[in-house]
Amino acid sequence: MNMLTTPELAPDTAAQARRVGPPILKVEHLSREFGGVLAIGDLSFTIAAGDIHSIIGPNGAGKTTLFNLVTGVYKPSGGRVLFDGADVSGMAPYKLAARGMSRTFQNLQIFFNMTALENVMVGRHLHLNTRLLPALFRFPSLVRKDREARDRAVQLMTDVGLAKYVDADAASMPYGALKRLEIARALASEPKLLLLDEPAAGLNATESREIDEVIKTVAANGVTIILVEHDMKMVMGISHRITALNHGRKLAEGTPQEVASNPDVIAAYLGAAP
Amino acid sequence: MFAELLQYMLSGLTIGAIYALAGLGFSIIYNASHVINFAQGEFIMIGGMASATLTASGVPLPLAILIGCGGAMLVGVLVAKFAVERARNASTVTLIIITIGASIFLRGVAELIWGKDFKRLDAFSGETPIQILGASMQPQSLWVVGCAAVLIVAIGLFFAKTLTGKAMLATSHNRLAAQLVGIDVKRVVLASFALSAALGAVGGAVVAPITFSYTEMGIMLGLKGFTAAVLGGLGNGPGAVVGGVIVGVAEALGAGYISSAYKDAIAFVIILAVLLFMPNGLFGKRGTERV
Amino acid sequence: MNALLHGRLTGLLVMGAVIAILPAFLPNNFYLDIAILAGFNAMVCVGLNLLIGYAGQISLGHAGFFGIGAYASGVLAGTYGWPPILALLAGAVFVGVLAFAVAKPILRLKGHYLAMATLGIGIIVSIVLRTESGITGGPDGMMVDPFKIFGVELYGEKVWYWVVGALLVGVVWLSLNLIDSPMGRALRAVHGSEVAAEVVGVDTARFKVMVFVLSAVFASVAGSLFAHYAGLITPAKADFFKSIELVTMVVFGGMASTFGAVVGAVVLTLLPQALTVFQDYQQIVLGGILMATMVFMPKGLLPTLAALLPARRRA
Amino acid sequence: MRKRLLSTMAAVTLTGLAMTGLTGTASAAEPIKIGAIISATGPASFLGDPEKKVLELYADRINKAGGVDGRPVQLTVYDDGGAADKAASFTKRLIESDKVDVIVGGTTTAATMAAVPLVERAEVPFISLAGAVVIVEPVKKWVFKTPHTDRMAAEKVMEDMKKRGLTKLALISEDSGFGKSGREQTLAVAKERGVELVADETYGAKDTDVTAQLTKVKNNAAAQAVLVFGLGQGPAVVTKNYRQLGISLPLYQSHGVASKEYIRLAGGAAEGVRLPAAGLVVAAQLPESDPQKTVVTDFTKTYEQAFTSEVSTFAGHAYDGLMIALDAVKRAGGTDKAKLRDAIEQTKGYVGTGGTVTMSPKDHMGLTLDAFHMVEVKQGDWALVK
Repeated sequence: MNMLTTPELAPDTAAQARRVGPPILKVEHLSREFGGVLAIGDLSFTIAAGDIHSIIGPNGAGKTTLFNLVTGVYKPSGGRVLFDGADVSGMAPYKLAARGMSRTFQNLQIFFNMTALENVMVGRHLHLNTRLLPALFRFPSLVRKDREARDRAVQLMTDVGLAKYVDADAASMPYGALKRLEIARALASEPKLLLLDEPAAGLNATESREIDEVIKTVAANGVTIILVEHDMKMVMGISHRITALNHGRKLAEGTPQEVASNPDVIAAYLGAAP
Repeated sequence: MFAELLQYMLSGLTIGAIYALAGLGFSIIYNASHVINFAQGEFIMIGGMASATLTASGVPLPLAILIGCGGAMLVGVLVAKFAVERARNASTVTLIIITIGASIFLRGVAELIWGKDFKRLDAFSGETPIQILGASMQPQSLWVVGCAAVLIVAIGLFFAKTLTGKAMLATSHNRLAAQLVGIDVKRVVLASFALSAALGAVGGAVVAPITFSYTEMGIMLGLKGFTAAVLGGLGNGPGAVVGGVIVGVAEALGAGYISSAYKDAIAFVIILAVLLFMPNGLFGKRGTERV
Repeated sequence: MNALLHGRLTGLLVMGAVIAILPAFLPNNFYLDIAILAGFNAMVCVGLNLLIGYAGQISLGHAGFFGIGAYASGVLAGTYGWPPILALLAGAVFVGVLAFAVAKPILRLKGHYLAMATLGIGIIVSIVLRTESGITGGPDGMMVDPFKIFGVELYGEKVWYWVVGALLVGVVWLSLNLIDSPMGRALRAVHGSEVAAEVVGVDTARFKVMVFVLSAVFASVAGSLFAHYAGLITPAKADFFKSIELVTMVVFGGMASTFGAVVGAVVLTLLPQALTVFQDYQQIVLGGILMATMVFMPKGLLPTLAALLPARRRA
Repeated sequence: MRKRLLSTMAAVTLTGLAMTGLTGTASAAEPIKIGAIISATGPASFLGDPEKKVLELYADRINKAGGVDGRPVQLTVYDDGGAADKAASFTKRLIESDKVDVIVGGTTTAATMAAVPLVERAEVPFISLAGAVVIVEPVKKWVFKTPHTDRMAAEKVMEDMKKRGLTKLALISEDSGFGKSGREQTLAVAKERGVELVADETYGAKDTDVTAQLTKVKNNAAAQAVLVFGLGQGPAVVTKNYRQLGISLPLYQSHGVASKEYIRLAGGAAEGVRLPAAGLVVAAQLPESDPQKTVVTDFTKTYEQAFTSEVSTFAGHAYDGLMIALDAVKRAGGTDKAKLRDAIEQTKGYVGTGGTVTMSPKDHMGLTLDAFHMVEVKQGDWALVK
């Protein structure tokens, strides 16, 4: 794990000068327990539209659980989640997706039974005709829109640097490429809010840099991003705000410098670091 | 009236004991390997056929049962070794199909060895019915229920007291952790198949005098054992035993008071109702998927 | 896209050509009969493959739907004198509604539980067909009159061969269309990762139910037509073994391959006929095929063969 | 064997459907092609297994003796496993592919009835080995049968009941073919003969436990006797459960169990069971004056020499079927199907294992009640009830 105090971590000055957008996601007193063990406890925070907002914390701090709660994979034991002003607590993931929320996974969730391109095309699901009869009889309108979706998917794959994998079977792709494939798939659904769960995990430095660029570009196009990442260099470099968790509770929140200099955060990391 | 009810309860208890043994067999294998072994019924068949044909050719009954038991265990280990183990990381669907294939294959082999017709095994201690409050019970029923009870208790002790049993329990709780503390998980899987096969074979031998033995005897017994296991919550041994008795008694009552023709449907109606309303069985734990 | 489309239609054309020239090599009606039976099985398997191969859900009770279709035609068209086409539709609608009603809660279940539930439904259906002998003729089954539509009576192997051949081409075409559509991708996504499908907006439950209903309806329609063709239907056509046989065909031919399902159905319909001489070994061979396929070529016959021919990878 | 499998497999893979070329080439004299559909396995296997053996044994013996009119007998046997739909598809195969001249078989009523429409349409003579009266009543042009009917069995049983002064009968019948027809006949005959039916239960051919139905019979105070109408293994299960429940009423079975196999399966429980059966099973006990004496004694000897098992009436049904067919071939002067059919219908005074057969356009079975004997199981063997 990178130490927080690496000197070259200069805060992104452009980020600090930004205007803070309206809240897009509000988490209020959220909690979740598994068999009596509290994974998330009374957690509240707000994400502003347009931000790259990182969630950090040592292993077991509850980051992935938080993602699962926000995206509807788990149901909260208490508290609520507001997305775009509406209470979406415990709402099924596909409904949240329709409202403009998508995510990637720490443990890859690739459709290995398809090609890379088809993986991304599944991401276009919400924008296509998915009814049975047009599919069975291959209505021309469906074929036309499908062709557009394909072009769009190729474009997205190119954007995230996967141009050479367009016709590859997902099962044959290297790990780093699959990480990007998940991002491309999530982007294909045109989310307002994108949750990235450790997009750089397992990647080498060059690959991490490239992911870094991808995330910045996505954010620049107006997509709000919540990022969970252990690569502190990346987190400090691209985040507008950071929330630090420990033992399922909020430890600190603020700009990268504020969090980086927070003594509790440092203690938690040092205490937990091997 | 009461005599009739008692009569149905007694037959239900007898057949329920066999379902319980089969259900327990399903649970043991499921715990060790997360495989539903559709060939469980064939272990019962091997036990029943071997003891019936061996005794007919002059082998003393206890020895015949022992041989049947050993044969079934060997077959169980072979199935585990050559079919299940090779497909270790396969999907649930694949594993289900493999064990179904094994069950058909075993039936085919059994037909080749023993033929398709019914085989008779004499009751262990005569056929003079015992009269209880107007109902009659065959002495063999006592053997069935007694043997099942002894086996179930023995299995319980095995898991609680012996090192192998504890290793098997540990594997079911956390496979990886078990591996880390030095348990040979592969051998645990083999042992679970052998154990389940032995349970099934003894069940088949004791029930044979009541039902006859024939190569297809294991199909329904196996499927009902599966319903017993699901009813009790997959992987829950005591649950499977209770499930087996419930299925057996419900079936006998249904046959008596509703319709004997629908007897075989009763178990499946119960299981559908349970799956729809309590998907983890009567005693199953809730699981959460990790992503 | 073009190449894909091209590949799609070539497969269909090849299949159509085989169907067209096959009768020239069949010496008599008995062989036509087997070809027709293979065709019926293939229709059911193409539907079942959508469920098992593409959506990754298992059904051990599909013969039940086939049986309901067959008996709906037998009873409604026979006993009650409905026009056969209406009886067929009524059977399909009934199966559709039944499949929908059970699929909603059942498809929530995963793996083993789903296997158990579908198995239970299949067994219950076959027991009902066996028991309600006043309506169904009981274990002996019932006779069914030939199919009549617009005053034309379909009778005999020569007629049915073309009917079944044409229908099979149609069913395969529908299946290929479906797979290559947004809904088809959604189905495959459900197989690949349910949670990942959900977070990009796929209502996985809806698609699982839909494909379950669709495959059940395919089976029902095939069952109805089979009843008219065979003239005799028995509850054996709906029982557990028939369900297993259907699953075996899909798995052997190749999961997630429409043509694989067809090949699996054809091979496994022929095999028992070729094995009648060796009837004693039939079960061993079938069981052995099932295990060996899963252990040594888990993708099934056709995809495994296709992988050996790199040029035609996307068959 | 292996080679044949390989060539079969090769043929299948090469042309998809071709399995021809396996049947032997025609010899100088065109063989008489006899097809048979037998339930050699399944719940009716103790009927079908001896039937199959007998057909093969006699076809072989006849061929060794020079055939019929110099023509060898070519026998094709398929096992339907007791399933009606399989019987239908094998019938189709015999007619269309094997192009047989005459079909013997249909071990069970269900299998026979499934084959009937096919042989009627294809106009192939068909001699069934199954019991139910529905096979020959109403008369079907191309369909004949060798065993006594279920109606005769019901009559015989009630005749015996009357002798014993019993008038109230509980019936348990199998829910398919023979049992279903037997049940209808029993109801009809009971009405005619003033026997009151006090219980009417059914069981399935593959059931292994009928205690629920028997418990109801047991608790029915009115019943004086019980009749089981079924064939094969089912009635053995009923008999066993009957004793297990400690029921002591007289138990009757039909001729669907007239095989030692039944006694072996039911064991001690079969003691005292009565049933109507052809003279074959009690050959040694028949008086010398009985016209069948020579035929059944010879047949029993041949059968028991060839196979280690004891003869059953079912073996006899198959023997009769084959002999009637071949006798008709002789009289018809060949295997022209229409002539062959007519010749079978004109069978007169043929003494077989089931009795003396005299057919007519109105009677495609040709047996009378005389040759039907009431027998009782005593010490594990059949005993003629005098």
